[in-house]
Amino acid sequence: MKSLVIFILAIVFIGCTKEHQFDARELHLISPEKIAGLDPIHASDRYSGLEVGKVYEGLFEFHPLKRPYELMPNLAEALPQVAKDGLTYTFKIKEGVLFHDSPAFPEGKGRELEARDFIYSFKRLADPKLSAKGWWLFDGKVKGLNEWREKSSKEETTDYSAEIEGFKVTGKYTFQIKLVKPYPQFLYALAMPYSYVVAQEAVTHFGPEFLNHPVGTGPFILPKYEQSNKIVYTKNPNFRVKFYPSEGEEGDEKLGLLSDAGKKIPLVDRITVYVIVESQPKWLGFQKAKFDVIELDETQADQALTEERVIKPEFRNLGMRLVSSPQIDISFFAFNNEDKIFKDVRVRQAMSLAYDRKEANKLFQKGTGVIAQSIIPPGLAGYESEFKNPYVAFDVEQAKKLLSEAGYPEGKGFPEVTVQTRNETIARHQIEFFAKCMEKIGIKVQVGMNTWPELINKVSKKQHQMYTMAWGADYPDAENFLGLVYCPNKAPGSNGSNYCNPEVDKMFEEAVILQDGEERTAKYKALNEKIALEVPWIFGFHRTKFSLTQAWVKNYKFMEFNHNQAQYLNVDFEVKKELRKKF
Amino acid sequence: MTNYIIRRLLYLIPVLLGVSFLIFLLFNVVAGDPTAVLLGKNATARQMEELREQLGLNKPLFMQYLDVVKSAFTFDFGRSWATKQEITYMLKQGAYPSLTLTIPAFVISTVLSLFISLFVAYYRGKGIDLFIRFLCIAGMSVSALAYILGFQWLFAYKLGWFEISGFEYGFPEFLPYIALPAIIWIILSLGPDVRFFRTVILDEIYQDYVRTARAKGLGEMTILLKHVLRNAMIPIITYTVIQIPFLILGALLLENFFGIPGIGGMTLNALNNSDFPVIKAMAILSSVVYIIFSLVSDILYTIADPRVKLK
Amino acid sequence: MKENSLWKDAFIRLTKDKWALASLIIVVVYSLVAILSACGFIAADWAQEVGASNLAPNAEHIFGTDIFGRSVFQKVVRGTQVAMSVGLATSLIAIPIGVVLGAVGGYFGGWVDDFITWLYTTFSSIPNIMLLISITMILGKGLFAVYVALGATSWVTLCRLIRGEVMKHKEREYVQAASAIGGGHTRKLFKHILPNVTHIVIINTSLQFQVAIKSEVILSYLGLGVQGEPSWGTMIDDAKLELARGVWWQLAGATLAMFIIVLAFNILGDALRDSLDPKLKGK
Amino acid sequence: MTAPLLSVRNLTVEFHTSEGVTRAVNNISFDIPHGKTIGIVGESGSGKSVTSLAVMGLLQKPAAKILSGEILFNGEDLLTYDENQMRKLRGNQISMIFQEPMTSLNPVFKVGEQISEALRIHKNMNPKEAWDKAVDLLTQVGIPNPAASAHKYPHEMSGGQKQRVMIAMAISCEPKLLIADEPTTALDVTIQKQVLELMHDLQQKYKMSMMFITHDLGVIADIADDVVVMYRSNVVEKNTAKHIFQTATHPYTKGLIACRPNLGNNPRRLLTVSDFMTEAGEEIKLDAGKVEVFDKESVPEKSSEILLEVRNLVTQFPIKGGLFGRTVDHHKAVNDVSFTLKKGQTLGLVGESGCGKTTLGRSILRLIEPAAGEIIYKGKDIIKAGSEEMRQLRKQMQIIFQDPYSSLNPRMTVTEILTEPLIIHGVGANRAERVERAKWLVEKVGLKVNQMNRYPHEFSGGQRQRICIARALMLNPEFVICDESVSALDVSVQAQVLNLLLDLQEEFGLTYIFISHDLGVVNFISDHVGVMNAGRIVEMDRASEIYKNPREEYTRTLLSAIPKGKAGLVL
Repeated sequence: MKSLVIFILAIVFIGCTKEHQFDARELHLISPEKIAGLDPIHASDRYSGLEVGKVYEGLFEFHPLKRPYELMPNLAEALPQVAKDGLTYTFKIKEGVLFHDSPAFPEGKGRELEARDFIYSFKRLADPKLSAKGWWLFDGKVKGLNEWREKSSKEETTDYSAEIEGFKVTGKYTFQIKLVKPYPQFLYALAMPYSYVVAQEAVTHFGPEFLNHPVGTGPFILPKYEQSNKIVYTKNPNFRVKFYPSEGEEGDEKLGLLSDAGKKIPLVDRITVYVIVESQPKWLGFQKAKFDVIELDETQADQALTEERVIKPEFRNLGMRLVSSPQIDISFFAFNNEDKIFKDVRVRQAMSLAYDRKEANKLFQKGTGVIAQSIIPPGLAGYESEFKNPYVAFDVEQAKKLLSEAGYPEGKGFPEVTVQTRNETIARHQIEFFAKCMEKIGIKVQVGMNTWPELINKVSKKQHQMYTMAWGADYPDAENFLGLVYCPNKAPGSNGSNYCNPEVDKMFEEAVILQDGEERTAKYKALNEKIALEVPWIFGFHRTKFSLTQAWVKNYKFMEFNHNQAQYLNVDFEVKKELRKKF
Repeated sequence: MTNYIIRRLLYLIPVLLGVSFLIFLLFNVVAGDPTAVLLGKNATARQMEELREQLGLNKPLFMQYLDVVKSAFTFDFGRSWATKQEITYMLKQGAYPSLTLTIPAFVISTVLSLFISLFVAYYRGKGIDLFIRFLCIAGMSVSALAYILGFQWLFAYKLGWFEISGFEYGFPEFLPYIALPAIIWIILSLGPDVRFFRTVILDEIYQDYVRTARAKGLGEMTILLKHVLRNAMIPIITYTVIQIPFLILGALLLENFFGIPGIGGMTLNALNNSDFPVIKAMAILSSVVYIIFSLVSDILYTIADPRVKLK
Repeated sequence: MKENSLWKDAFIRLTKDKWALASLIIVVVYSLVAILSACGFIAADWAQEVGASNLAPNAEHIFGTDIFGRSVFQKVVRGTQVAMSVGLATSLIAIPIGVVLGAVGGYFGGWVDDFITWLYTTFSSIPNIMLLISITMILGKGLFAVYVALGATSWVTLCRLIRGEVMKHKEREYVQAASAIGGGHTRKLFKHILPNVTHIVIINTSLQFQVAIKSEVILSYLGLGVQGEPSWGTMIDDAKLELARGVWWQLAGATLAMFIIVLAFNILGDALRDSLDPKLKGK
Repeated sequence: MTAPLLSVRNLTVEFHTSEGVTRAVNNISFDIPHGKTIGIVGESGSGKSVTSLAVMGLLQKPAAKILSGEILFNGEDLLTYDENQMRKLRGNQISMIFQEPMTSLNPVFKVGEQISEALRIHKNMNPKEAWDKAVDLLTQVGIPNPAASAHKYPHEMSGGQKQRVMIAMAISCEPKLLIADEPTTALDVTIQKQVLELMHDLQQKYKMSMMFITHDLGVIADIADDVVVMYRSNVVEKNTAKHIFQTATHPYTKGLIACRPNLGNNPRRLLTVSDFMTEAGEEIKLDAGKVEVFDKESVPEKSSEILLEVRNLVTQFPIKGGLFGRTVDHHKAVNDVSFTLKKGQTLGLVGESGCGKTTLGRSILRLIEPAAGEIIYKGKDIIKAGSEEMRQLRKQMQIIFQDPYSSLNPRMTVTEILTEPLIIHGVGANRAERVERAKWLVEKVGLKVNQMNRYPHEFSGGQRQRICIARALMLNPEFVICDESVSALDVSVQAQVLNLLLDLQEEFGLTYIFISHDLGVVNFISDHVGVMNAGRIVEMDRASEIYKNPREEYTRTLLSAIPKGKAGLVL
């Protein structure tokens, strides 16, 4: 009997935590989603983009500090000269940039980056054999590219040497791209992870395993990606010379975001990214200082913030800092506009009026969300802060009136509606709340839980009545949002609500071909107001992103589009040593 | 003996065919088309067609079934749709963390259950017997999810006795990570194990040879540990060996919540992302291992029980 | 002396063990609660907002409220209906399949037995969780899919037990006596053997019941659970987010409710085996 | 006379179980002198086994309570011993062997290990010494090539050999007292003889005293010096063997001796205990008329019509082997058997276990399909009969099994059991009629009508066998096979059932095949007897012929093995 007790004590004893050995320049970050491998052309969500952004680089990147976001050259020398017809772009890339060392290169030494590498990377994005998730970026945009893709899909292996009219290498460090029709957002496309540059030798050498052996030009190197829950990046010894920016948004100086101005980046030697999907281990781990930065989800925000949405004293005393910034996104309940029950706009307007956004904001986002009046989020040209959408107010009587006008007094005769969503607890709560609201006007709503793939499947095959989702901007241009109600983008395209309105389409086509400027912004505003009244979706919120950083983390600013953020972060060694004792 | 082993291995074939047909039915025929899933939200119909072609989903159903059967016998499961990695490679990767959790937990829980059931059998009918059995049953009456949430919050976070999540490779390093999930596994498996072992031991205690042993002047404890245990080991071995195949599957929930990059977490991830090749691979792997281990358990049975001759 | 059958004998022995009696009462109470809530007499207005969201347990609401201010106690009571219906439906699906296949396999032997053994070996070699999930994925979400999935995975153990028991009883003399008086296969199997193996069904069902209830929680965690109705599984799943927020009462309420009924079924299962299984008499 | 080795003084033992309190042993006393064998005889439930367990201190503690009495062993009261003291005694000074050799040895330990175990505990020998002593003991008990046998496992030995191992184990520490609880009951009569002789020799050699417990008077007469007769937890009589067998005083003892069929005489009906003693225990004066002896030959054969003829019947069981378990060989349980059976006659089939007599009985009724040969019943070969035709034949041919506990469906009432045959064959217009016939037959077999709604587990062994008989007669068959139908019953109950069978035969003109291993019973009930060995009938003749001048060697060994008691005892 005695031996039994000692036995159990032994387990408890060896189990307790070992002291964390820490060295100065190391960062511990969290990725809330599983990472499916590091291949630029497949980096379709923000978090795989962040990982790719540590190892690869693109022609351009968004300035880490300046808001509103503006492009700045990264591997490119400068912004490209654009020909008068807006179709031909000429690029010049920086010289002396080296790929990471890798067995793919002769004697394992990383060779110098050349213009032809970019052409190869873009072709790879278009290669039908790879069915890249980012193909929509170039689809129908570059002259001769679609024809090349068509031809290659018939052949056994894709022929990368074939000439494409749209891509012309004009020198070792210069190349030209010719578009089919003007596409002002094209430069943004060249800042997205999809179009980061890869080396042909690496792709051929590693073959199908390429996604686990990233070989880029980025600030950090990762020789082998293990499918495990921990990814360890080390500093790239022969990274090109790049400095921390010396100017930023007004107020950055005060926040200490410019203290490392002019220093050579990357500022840390090692970054360990922990892949943790469940909310509780993430949050508890952060409070034990296992991680340096955490993006708060709804429940964690509720725990960390006071009613006035300021950081709670118990966390402030540990030196933690709250970083909050509006996201350029929109959450919504989308109708399937091809479903006959939603054909009548009054039904859509009634349901939008019956949704109590203020209460939802309080319950689910602790009041931190900005109620979305229409489709364009704040921070983008075309957003008007004064515009008020009459159908976004909370007016149950008006809703009932509209519903009975549409032929369903008190909701009688209105079929039961199932709202599809991803099987996350918080999503289920949001729909249950939505159902409670709709019940007030007599419409019965059910929750439809799906795995993420099932949800995508149902949306792209129009097998749903409604679904709820949020859309984050791919690039800082309202076109990215307006395209969601543009008829040709109908499912399986990005217009999941299959909303078709010839007028809206005409206004959209006129606006998108214009370069950014007064005229285009005016067209965006008109289109935004038109869409507001049409209520293709029940607009939800533009959400605010809250993150907590440990005291010793420097230069952390929420960067919506910039996936190369890691190189700008730094660690204050003294503060870390002294504060460690507190945990 | 070899005749028996050959016959049992031949028996593997129809079962494998059965398993692959069941999997094929569940995944290929009924579960529908994954292309939209893989291409993300901006897919075009054209793209989906190309992918379907590439994944061989346009092949006639019978051909697809043959692929499943081929992978069942050759263990070549191809690549995962989500991570594009070789599945066999992923299994090898996941095996280490999974087994570092499941094997010690399994061994400790079996040994502990044996101790407890012997103790309980010795004091059968008395208060202590009822009390301990009650504790074991109570232990298994709480849902695994409740244990995980409660224990992680209390022991790992509040009291800080264990690591909250994550995993380190290497012997002493991984202990603080797997200790808490292992304890939860043990608590959950004590109930059924103790119940089964106690019944088996009690069956033996009332046999005639125990009366003979008493007549020979042996003490109650020696009878229990020598005569009864030796006989009780026969059903205990078969019961324990049959559970081994499920260790390989790992503990889905435990690994997911405690951040252990094992096969369990991988399977759960595959199930959540409809990553059919991985799910199929797991189903086939566990059924093959199940059959092999049932053969192992039969052979152990004959070694343990001299009365049984392998015909 | 009033005649009492083996069933009455067993029942008397069962009720002598006060633990078994307590468990039996708990099971009856839970079933009553489930039936009452199914007919809407109690906890019909569980969706009613009764207070502020996430209220800690207080005098008025002994289990506090959830995120929408609904009484957790009402949800727990309503959840009983889901739990008991899951357990019952699973048994109603598993028992007929398990008993018929087991009996036919055990009684006739030969290639029939080989086929049935092959069938249940195939089913038992695939891990339960995968069968559960793929079946629910196919049948769509909701209670019906949960019933079928759990039913389809729990008939295997019963079939194996019944097959073994029928094989034993087939050799017994009262069965040979039945054939001696001209009884056919159906009479021997259904009139003679099956009544003598039903105790296996009862014992196994009470143990499978609690497995079904616990599986419902895992299914809810994977988003495959019941929709639109409160179930202990969804409540424990909610706790995933709430515990960090210090909201522990929904987890505690659902876990406590489930703990009592699962414990009751376990104790009842053991007691039934001791009183029904002739072999263990007088221990 | 020196003090007795063991003396039991007014011992009383009670059992407290959930079903209530039962008094197993009621104030009994007896002595066991040194070197003597005391036979304790009594039927099941008489308390003889409980007494032996009390002496060994092996009574299940919580349930069993020793209310009073002393057990003096060498002058010391064992009841005052604590567990440790008793443990030193058990297996060392007092050792015990049990009835079921099949299950009394631990199946997973070698025989040699089990024997040496007691030696290593009590004589603290080292393993090597203990093993050698074990081999030596095996030679003493007559096990062939003992050195190799010591390495065998129990299942590799026959019942008789296992009992010898038990004896070797018991005498390993040269105990002063050996308690044997029904050691030879489960053995065949020939092996029983050898084991009894072995125990007798060992007793002389080690000058042990022995407490021999059995229900078989023959065995007692063979081995016991003094006899203690127990009836319903009391000692009704104790005296020397000679006195008990010749001038028994207590009616129960007289009844016990009388009701045992033996080869000497051929009573028309067996006397039963109830002829000597009423339920309450007073003596009844025996009226001479009951003891009616008649010579079977003189009774004219009822009819010359041949009811059943069996011609070269063969029944075999496949022996599996090879890679795919193909049948490699056949074991011929019934090997070319032929005989005829006249209507109203009783053919006895006798033989040791494994000689194929049960298989023969079952093959005749096609409960087991024979491989070859013919069974002509009333002129028609039933092997070729179709299933429907066979079903009709089942009405006329019935069987009564051996184990009363497993031949009745525990979950059916007596009424249901009895009316089932009528339902199957559609006899009787409605339920009431069928129940009426059942009632009539229940009375016929001596049971009370008000017990008909009870379940089998509420009846004694004898009552259950009567239910089986009633069931067999529901379809008023012409031909009934009794397969060891009385072997599982106590001697007194056995006599009643045998008398019942004879009465029913006379009343309904039944034809019997009576299968048993007990020669006395077979001789009493059968007109003709067939002696079987290894699937063949080695000898078949009129019952008296078989016993007076057996022609076959095998029959002679069988007859000589029947325990008749020491010289001079008339049995």
